[in-house]
Amino acid sequence: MARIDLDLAHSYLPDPQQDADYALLPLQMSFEDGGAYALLGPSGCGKTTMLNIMSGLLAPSRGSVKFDGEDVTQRSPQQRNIAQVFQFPVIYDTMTVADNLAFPLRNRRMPEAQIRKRVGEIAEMLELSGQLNRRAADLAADAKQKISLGRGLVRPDVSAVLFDEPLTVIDPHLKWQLRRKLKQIHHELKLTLIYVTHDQVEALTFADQVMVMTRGQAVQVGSADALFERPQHTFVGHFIGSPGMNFLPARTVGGKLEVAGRTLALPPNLGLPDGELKLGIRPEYVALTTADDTAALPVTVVQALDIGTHVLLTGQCAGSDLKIKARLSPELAAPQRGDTVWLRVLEAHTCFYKNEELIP
Amino acid sequence: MELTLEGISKKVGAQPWLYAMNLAPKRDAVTVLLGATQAGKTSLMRIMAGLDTPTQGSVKVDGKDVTGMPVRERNVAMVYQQFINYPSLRVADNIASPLKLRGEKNIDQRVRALASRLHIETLLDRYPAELSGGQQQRVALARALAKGAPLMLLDEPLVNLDYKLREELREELTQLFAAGDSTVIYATTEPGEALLLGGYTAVMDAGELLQYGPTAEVFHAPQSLRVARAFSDPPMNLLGAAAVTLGVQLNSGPALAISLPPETAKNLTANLTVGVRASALRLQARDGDVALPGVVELAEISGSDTFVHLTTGVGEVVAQLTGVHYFGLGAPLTLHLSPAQVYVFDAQGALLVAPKRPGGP
Amino acid sequence: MSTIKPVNQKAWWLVLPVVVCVAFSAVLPLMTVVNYSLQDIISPERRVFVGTEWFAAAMRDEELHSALWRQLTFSLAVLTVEIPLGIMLALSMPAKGWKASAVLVVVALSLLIPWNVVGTIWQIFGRADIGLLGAMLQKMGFDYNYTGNATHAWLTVLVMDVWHWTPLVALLCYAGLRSIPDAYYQAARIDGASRFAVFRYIQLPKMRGVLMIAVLLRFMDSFMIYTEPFVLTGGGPGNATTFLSEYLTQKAVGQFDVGPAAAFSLIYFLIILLLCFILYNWMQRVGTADKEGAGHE
Amino acid sequence: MNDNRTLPRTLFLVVYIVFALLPIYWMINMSFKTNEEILSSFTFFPQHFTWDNYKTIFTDASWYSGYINSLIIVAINMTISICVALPAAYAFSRYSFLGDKHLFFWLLTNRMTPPAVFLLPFFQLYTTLGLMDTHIAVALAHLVFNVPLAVWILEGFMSGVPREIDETAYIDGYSFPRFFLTIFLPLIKAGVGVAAFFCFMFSWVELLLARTLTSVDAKPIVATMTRTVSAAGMDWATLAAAGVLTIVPGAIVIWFVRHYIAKGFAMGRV
Repeated sequence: MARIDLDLAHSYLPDPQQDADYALLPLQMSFEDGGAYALLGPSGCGKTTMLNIMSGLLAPSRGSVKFDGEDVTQRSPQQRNIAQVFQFPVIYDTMTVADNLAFPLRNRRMPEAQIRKRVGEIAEMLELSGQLNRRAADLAADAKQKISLGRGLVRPDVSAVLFDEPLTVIDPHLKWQLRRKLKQIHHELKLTLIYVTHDQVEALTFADQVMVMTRGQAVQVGSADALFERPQHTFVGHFIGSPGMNFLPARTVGGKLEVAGRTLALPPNLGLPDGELKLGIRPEYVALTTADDTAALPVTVVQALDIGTHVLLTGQCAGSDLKIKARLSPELAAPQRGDTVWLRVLEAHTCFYKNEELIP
Repeated sequence: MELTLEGISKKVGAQPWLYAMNLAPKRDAVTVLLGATQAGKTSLMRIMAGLDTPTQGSVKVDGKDVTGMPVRERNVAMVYQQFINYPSLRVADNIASPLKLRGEKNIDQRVRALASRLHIETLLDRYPAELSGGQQQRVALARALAKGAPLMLLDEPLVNLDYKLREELREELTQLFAAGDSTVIYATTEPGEALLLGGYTAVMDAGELLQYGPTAEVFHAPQSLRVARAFSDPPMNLLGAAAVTLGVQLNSGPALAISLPPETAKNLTANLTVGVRASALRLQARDGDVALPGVVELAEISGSDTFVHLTTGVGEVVAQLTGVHYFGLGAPLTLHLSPAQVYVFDAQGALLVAPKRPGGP
Repeated sequence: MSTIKPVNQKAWWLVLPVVVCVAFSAVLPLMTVVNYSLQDIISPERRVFVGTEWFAAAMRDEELHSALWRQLTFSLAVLTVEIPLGIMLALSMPAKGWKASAVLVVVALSLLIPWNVVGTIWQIFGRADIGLLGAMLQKMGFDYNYTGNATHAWLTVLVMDVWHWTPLVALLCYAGLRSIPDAYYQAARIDGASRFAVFRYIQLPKMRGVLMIAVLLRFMDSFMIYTEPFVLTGGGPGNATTFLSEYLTQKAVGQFDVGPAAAFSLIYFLIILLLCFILYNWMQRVGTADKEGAGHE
Repeated sequence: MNDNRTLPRTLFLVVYIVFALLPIYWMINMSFKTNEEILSSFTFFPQHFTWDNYKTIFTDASWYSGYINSLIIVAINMTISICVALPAAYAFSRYSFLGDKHLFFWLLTNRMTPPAVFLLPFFQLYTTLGLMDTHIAVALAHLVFNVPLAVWILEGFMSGVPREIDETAYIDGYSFPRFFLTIFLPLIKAGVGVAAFFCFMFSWVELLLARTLTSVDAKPIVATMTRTVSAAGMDWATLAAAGVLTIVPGAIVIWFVRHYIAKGFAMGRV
């Protein structure tokens, strides 16, 4: 096990000129020993590139990778002693399940008795014990993926285990059980686990620390509630949560806030600089209120959709084409399309952004 | 357009894929076909399109029987879950192709208008293979819309996209559907998607059409256990129970005060199933709530919600809590449940009691 | 799901041209062969029905027996050399870049040379007086002479076939290798697998399908070999390189023994048909197994 | 990183390439020599470089007409093969119909039948029809193995095109011919190229049937080449030049289909 420090940039082009040429913009990041991390972002954000750089399948075009302070940038995956699980099951067709699991250990010449013990433990953990003697090729996709997971976890001394969207092929209703397994395994084995995914549930459920990435850039590293409550970047606000955060262009003038042609009273000691900024509020925190509320905007209801657990209201701010979404309790009587309602947008959870970055 | 399916069934070889069903999707509205994979959604949709013929029954459009009519002569549009475009044509020609075939005028202008509605106006000169998945699907949607067909079929059009992209495109779609005047049929496996699309929903399972009606109504009052199971995500918690004088008694759990229909209430030995939606389980107790103590198996966090999997005395349950909550694996946790928010199904799976909802019937 | 092909009997209209074409150029002639094989044609006006006599004669034909043995030995030798060589070649071919294209073209080249020219090339190459190979061997002290020495002739035909057809095995394996997803190699690197383990546990199992096809194809094609030995040795010296097709041609065209030749043709055809049947079933099986195993799409 | 391991492979590859090219080189080398030089001295490069052998071929009608005949035969055969195979391959890849599997198998058997089996009946058949020594006779005879091959290759490429594209086109209102020509054909043009290439090759190289069915007027180059013994003995130099010229078209075509050649071989199972 090891602490991993990255200080690097990567481009697939020989001579990158601008930001867009980089698959990974210059970044510094440390993964603590024994932590559970997730890299979250849409496809093409650079998360798999980063994973492959850590595992040693890819060398960064600039900078270094350090394991426990030692520079391993030029070392192969074997030398780094890293395990990786891929998106699609990779199994050795001709081997049994047990041989598949033992393969990484045999390659490292571990004594056979120890191998058997270790394979038994991992199989137990992944509920594969009953199938150990079956040919791996005959199993269903999710069992195959469990074998891939098992091969990643079987080595007791790995520096880290890297997962590249490992649950893609798993049936939706089985996913949560495997997520639970992974979490349990993290608890029991205390391995450093790094998990790449585009699925917010997967990332937030699995990891203690989630790194949100977009366009080759890491925009925030934090826990699930930090990402949800205090997004450091508008992209995080947009990407986490469904629907994502509402963003309203605003302007501060002498302690007052101008939004959509209205002036709202700002609470004191927010310390916002004067000028253009963006107001961010999650649909979960937007509340119905009355006209006398000085923190509210009048909104024409475009749609009020009963989504079972909540009512999802989409409104248009009066006098502009700004849209705002609110997730309202189903126990209140839902407004009707065309109604004008007042929505409170300034409260404790409201965030303010300048140049897409959170104003602290 | 008025689409009516009468006694439609489909067999492939000896195997039934669709059991006899009648369906008249609401004219000029969105109808969601909801069901797991293999439920028969695609088969039904292909019959509606005219790509397949039903083994029995007839398809009527505005009262006219079109069952055997080749697809070319029907006026329909279809979007698949794979991103299907003509690879050898540029985006602009792809969108224009149904218009050109009908020899219409102002093609260029209309293609541009559609492209800008779907935010692909800058991609018109590219080939489909050069686009991302989301963009390819936008092109396919634009081509389908270009036809202006009165019947538009979409077979899980968003399933192969990242979830955020899915959200964006779904919202645009609802707006497009609302603006247009076509009958839209939209197949999906996700209950959440059906709810977000609104409109009407037809729930399918194993080749059967189970229930059809306004989406919210089907969701809140599923006629049967099968519908409830198919139309809930996370899955509805189903607990074994028996009828007692007070209401129902959960097997190895507390009793809930519910007024059962008189016939059931009389039969105190009846096996019942109590259905509890994940969102009906709460952390804070309210008056009249019943407590369900248990142990946390896993807390799944989506940001907006936290889904807690819990082992309790009455079995495994899932609760949906708003916002981010942390629970350690194996931590004790008590959830609360209001008897007014449960469903009760009889031994045959038919709905006996559904929760009252504000503004609802 | 729509993965099952729709039933459409009208599709027969699309196949009809092919059926007509092939019927004209294959069925009609085959009927003639059957017809001949049952008659003794003494002159165009005089034909005698002889039943299975020609078949019986063909079965008893000593020369045919020895041609068949020669054929089998040759085909087996071809497999033993070409399959391992083809696998090795496929493994050493570069995977991408201009080098891959260049090597691919060079390797494929011999497949695209007219078969009689293949014979000619080796005829020239092997002759002791004017050929590089022949002259070199002579210089090294071997008394090499493929036109006079039966063993030398046989070996030369074998080397020629290896030269000509190993690329087919290599290309099939190469295509099989290229279809292995990168993740397998990455996983193997991470699992610390040796080069041999990668070959033994990833590449060989994934090439199983194409290899089987290669084996059967090479077996059948070498079973029908005609042109190259005809040009190179003309079947000689003696009968050393007279394989089945050559023998049949001698009988049919050379001696004009229509009846026995026809009977022999049919036997030959049935042997091929049997092989073909095995091949076809094999490929169907491998095809479905590959589809089930892929799961990537 | 693993140079020490790739070295033996590169070495092996180089040795094989030498083995593959040397015989061809030797023939090319000889084609630029005179017969005297071939028989008298033994050299890696022509000492008296000459184009005479090629000149002979391009000026002597008995030689160059062989090439022309070959090209005519191949062109007819290729055209017919592709034209009949296209619809059939489409049917096999898109529909299931009564007897489709048997039909496919039967086509396959024709690809696998030794041409020697057909020798006798073809001779009889074409004599009866009065087609002996015509281009069309050879072209038709070659259909036996080329049509099944073309069907097979095209079917493989067509199956790679999702069926939803066809359906979308029909929904959009395309008629079958229009869809096939404007949408579908461009998608499988690589397949058509590969199929045409193999038809070309197999018709170009086939000797047995071509030699038997022709005598003078339609005699293809491969048959011409088998008779080069003149009064002065073997005309090695001209033979070598003729051989080089038969390789050229194949070498040119292969360059164009190089990206598909491995796939074509895997799919065509040729």
